[in-house]
Amino acid sequence: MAKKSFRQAINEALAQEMRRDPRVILMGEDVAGGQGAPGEDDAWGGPLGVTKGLMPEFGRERILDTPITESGFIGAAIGAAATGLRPVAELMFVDFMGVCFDQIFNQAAKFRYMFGGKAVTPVVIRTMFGAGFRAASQHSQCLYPIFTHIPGLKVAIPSSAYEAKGLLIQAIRDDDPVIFFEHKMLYDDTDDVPDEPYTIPFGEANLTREGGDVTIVALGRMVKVANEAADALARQRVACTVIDPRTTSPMDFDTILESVEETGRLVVVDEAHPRCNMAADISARVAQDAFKALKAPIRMVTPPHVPVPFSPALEDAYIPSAARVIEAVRAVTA
Amino acid sequence: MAKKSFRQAINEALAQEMRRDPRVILMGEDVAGGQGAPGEDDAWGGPLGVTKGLMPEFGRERILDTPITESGFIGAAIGAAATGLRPVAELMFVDFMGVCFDQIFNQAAKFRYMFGGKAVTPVVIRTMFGAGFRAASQHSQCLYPIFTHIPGLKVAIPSSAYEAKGLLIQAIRDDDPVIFFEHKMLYDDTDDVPDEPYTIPFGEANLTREGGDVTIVALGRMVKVANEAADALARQRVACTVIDPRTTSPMDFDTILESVEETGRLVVVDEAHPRCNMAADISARVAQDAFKALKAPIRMVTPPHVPVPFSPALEDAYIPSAARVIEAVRAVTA
Amino acid sequence: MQLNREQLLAAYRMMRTIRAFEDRVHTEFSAGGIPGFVHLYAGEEASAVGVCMNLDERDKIASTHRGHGHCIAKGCDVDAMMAEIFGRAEGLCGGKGGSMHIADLDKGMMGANGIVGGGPPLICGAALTAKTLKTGGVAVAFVGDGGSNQGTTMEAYNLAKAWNLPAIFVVEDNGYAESTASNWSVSGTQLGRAAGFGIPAVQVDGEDFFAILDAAHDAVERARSGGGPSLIHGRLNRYYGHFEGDAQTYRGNGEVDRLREQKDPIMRFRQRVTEAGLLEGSQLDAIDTAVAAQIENAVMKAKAGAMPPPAALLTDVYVSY
Amino acid sequence: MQLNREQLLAAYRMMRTIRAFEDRVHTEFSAGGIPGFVHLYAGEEASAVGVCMNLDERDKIASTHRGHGHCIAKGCDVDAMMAEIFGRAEGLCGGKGGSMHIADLDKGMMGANGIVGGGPPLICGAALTAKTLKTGGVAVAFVGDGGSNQGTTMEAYNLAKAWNLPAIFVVEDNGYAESTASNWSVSGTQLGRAAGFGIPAVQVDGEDFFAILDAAHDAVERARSGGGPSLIHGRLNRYYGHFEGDAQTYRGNGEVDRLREQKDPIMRFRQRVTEAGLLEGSQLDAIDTAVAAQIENAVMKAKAGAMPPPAALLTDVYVSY
Ligand SMILES: Cc1ncc(C[n+]2csc(CCOP(=O)(O)OP(=O)(O)O)c2C)c(N)n1
Ligand SMILES: Cc1ncc(C[n+]2csc(CCOP(=O)(O)OP(=O)(O)O)c2C)c(N)n1
Ligand SMILES: [Mg+2]
Ligand SMILES: [Mg+2]
Repeated sequence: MAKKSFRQAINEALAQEMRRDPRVILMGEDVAGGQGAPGEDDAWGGPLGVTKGLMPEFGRERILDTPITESGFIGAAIGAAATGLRPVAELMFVDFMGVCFDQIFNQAAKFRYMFGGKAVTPVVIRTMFGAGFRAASQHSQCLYPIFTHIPGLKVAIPSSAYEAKGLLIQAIRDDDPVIFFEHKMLYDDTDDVPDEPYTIPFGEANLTREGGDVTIVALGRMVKVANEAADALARQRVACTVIDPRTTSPMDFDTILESVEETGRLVVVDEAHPRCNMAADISARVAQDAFKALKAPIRMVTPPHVPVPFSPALEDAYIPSAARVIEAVRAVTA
Repeated sequence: MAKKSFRQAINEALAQEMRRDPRVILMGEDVAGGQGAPGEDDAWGGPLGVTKGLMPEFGRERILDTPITESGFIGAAIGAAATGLRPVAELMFVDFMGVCFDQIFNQAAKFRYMFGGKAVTPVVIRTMFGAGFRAASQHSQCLYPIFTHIPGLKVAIPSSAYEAKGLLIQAIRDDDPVIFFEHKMLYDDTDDVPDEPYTIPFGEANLTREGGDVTIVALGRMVKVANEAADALARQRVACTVIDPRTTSPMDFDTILESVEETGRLVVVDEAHPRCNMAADISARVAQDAFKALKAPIRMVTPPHVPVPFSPALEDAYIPSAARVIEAVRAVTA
Repeated sequence: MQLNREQLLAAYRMMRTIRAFEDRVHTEFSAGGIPGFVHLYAGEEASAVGVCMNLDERDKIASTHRGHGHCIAKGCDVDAMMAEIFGRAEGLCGGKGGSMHIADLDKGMMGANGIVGGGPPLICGAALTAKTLKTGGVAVAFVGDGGSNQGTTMEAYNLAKAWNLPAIFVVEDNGYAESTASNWSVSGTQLGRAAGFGIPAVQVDGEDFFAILDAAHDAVERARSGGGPSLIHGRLNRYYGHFEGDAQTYRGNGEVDRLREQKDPIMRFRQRVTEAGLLEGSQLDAIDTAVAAQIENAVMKAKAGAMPPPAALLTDVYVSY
Repeated sequence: MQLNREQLLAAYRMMRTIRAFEDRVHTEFSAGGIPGFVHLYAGEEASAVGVCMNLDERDKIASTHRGHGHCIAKGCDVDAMMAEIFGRAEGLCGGKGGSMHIADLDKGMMGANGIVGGGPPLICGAALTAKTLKTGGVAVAFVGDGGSNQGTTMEAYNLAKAWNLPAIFVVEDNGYAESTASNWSVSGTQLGRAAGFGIPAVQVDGEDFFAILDAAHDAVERARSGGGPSLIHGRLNRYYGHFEGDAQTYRGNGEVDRLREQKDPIMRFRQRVTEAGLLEGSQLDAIDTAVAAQIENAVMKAKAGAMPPPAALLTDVYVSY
């Protein structure tokens, strides 16, 4: 199996689905790039080159550059989805949701319910998230808890190139609106990624480590951090199960509850702001439904309740680290 | 002390603060109404009459009707706040946040941090929320978990006319951006409300009932539901403490933790969508910081993960009821 | 555009159906039978019908909070609409949407919308589908004067032009957004704005069915032939309050009465077609009678309808449940 | 508008400072010393300086992601700016904001903005403050060609006009939004759009300092005298990529070289004032030298600066902490 980067995995998923289904189209700011410009066409392929090369193959009819008009084109993707296409729209940074959230949470998410089950809205919104790029407060947020909060949306958060391809193909084939979160610090991570198309079902967590002492749940880039912590802890004879839910909506609570039934201990690692986030969501559910099994307090490892700072010195301190995960595990296993 | 409605309490708070401080201004769609129209000026005072009568006293220079342009005028309120005014902007229904959230969460919330502590943004955004009005999916949401998630925002949720006046005056005098949530089903509720201005500090929970068997935390209209349940339970010799946090950001976790240390049992009642909501936020914190005291699983009483339905038959089933709170309390005290 | 006798009768019937529907909803709301927020379209019938007479099954429309008229004009079932507004299981949306979310995608009616400015971006998408799949369809967004100030609407103008979409924006300028006059809230002009985006636009008397019919005809033709988006600005009037319960004190003394007397689009249609000898008054009277019976029947059925079963609370969230 | 000698020297110094600042940030970024996203303003200096020469302490500006030039033109401290971009504790924002959030409210500079279209609504607020408190101040939003398509920007146009605010919108049209050409993304014209909102507008050569100076003068005068908002559309060019790291393959062959040679606003200023005998070349050379030293010094200081202390992570979130 070929090693591919997270970026390549996404590009490949898009290309393969576009070949398979002519109704799949792509749109976003500079997803090709160079529109109307005198120089190279397909000049960008997105700001980090993720969609580069798709336009030459599929043409501008299916790879649509857009003006800077997120309500306009995200809404257009949703309207197109409700009328027969299967658009993949790129919201460049999830931080930009504030100028177009209405179309996502009041339109796409609610069509089916409001219209009594008659709407199908197979739209995928790909978006970049997360800290570490020194991109400061307005380009570094996670915000997936907000989308997870909304009934009618599905939310996928791949943690590796392998998950990225399988989850994205699933997202495109899914008939509900899916928000697809790509952590910007993962794009260059490589993994074994099959050449052929494959899907990873939504709502099925992945166990990246298995161990009986403590259950660690982590998402996106934090899966790496959790695995790193688990490896270090293993050397110190603390055996961790690391669970990557892969989608937060639907959410595979069962796997987490089962694991906690065995380990009796839970640590949740979440890069999102600490209030009303996934760490809270998961912890609360466990405190409700696996309480009897718990042998120690639940611990949440998150950033502090502050915007993401610019300076590398501060940003590095902001992001949950393996050291903090280890400390949390030590606290609950002490 | 005079009985006043929740609506009157808010109107009075606004009037008194505007008299006190000439920098306080009000803006929003039809907050006066009749702008440019041939008939009555101040024709509306907001869609439910909350701001009626302010324009005649303070004039159109301080009570500003706006076009339907939420990014524009909410942004203007924020820009005005950052330059010396103390605007109170009305986002008619919190459901409309999707067309203006950027100004709230990326601008107002982050100015101070991004600008190294040099900005002060004393803006208040009043907004209507909650189900029960048969207003359907796009006019019935709670959404305060989303605002609570964002560092830099403060969130107040009054549960009675008394709290409404005191919290709103506090919000106006507060130097940080405050989102002020008014449950549309509470406007006609009356309460003893002092005539003189008073403030209720943020981050201080209120105990509306005290009892040693179980701690119930509830917000907004759910405080009424929780009290109703507590009264019924009291008659059955189950003694409940009911805690109304009054603000979710800052959040008085200490009072909740102390109460759970005594009762050992927690039920959280939240009208917001169930994922990543306040019920989860509070439950998780208790499972982390008061775990040892817990004698039973935590129980969350919320609506199901569905949009708010229109039909009264469905909407009534959607909203958490006293019966469901009683059932949850019975489950944890069994 | 020349309409034949059948088409003229159909147009009249549609307008009359809308009027009778709205008048009756007004009465039923006052009587307490209808819950929630209801915005009535009475007085604006010529716009919905004049536009939709140019559309067929390939075409999509997106409406506003004031959506009943657009629904009827696009062919939605009147019984099911009434049942929806009453919150019944037999409703067009199973009672889950209500007046503000009434929709029928099978008819190309993409929904009333509780969000002002919600529709125009969606219509860009519907137009994109038509363009991409070469269906020959067009997509129409109805927009209020108030809604014309929402950024989402203006973004849609620009996007429709940049992508050269078969999209049509119909600004239904009834002079008010809630209680705020459009002469205050709309800086500049609707035509000036369209011109600013390079979009061909016309202003029409929005209470003149034939004027709208023709303007929409041109716009639809332009769209179908690859000529891109158009905008139609119609001046018209609503006869009831912004929503049911609005006392309308912001309106001029006797304003509504005068409008009903002098500007009623249905009366004007009637006068024009009878004076021109295209239709007989008796034909139209017969339609009035039939429509009255139809609406009466719709209300009876709606009232006799079932409330949605409790289980319906938990369905239609995702395709799987 | 006639500038005296001092003012001309000041204008030149500002433009030169911006250019030198940006050239140096470009070099330092390539060398790896500057983290994050950095958007440079080189080539567009005449716009920021031509506008800000008309402003004083009462006035506010809101900038874009490409904010360094506006900062310098509005009087922000260059050393503190450089330190900010290097993420240092001595930075204008304590290192918390960086290039995209550089701001100094004390100087009336309300921030670069990571959100395209973020500034125009804010500027309506600043203008409202000026109007309400009768400070005599005006507020200016700088907007890119790309940003002119954002709904928030267009909403601000309408609001500024409806409220008759002392607001000025300066559309800096450098031909591209990232790699997308404005001749494609902007349907219609900037002037047409302004007209659509009833806002007086002019188009100017954005590389001609004196043209911008005059256009801004008129707009500021209109605003200060209660005449409401104005829009200025300047065509100009950026010399570096969209952000540092952009290979700019979308630009024409030799496009940037040609522009630098033929259109450079600083060279044109220099030529004009020396040819008209208003200033001596040697005076300007002296400024160049002084500015070079100033920037060198700023970089040295920034590099020698301290990283923010860990405790800074948790401060400045609310007024209380
Ligand atoms: C985004 C948003 N803002 C505000 C509202 C509240 N609202 C509903 S209808 C309306 C007025 C709309 O006026 P207009 O567009 O002229 O349509 P009309 O009611 O006149 O048909 C307002 C302000 C809303 N539903 N959505
Ligand atoms: C709401 C939003 N959408 C997209 C972006 C990403 N982005 C940053 S700058 C930019 C291009 C801006 O173009 P323009 O307004 O012309 O300014 P210029 O870069 O040319 O100065 C884009 C798309 C953003 N920061 N915010
Ligand atoms: Mg209107
Ligand atoms: Mg540009």
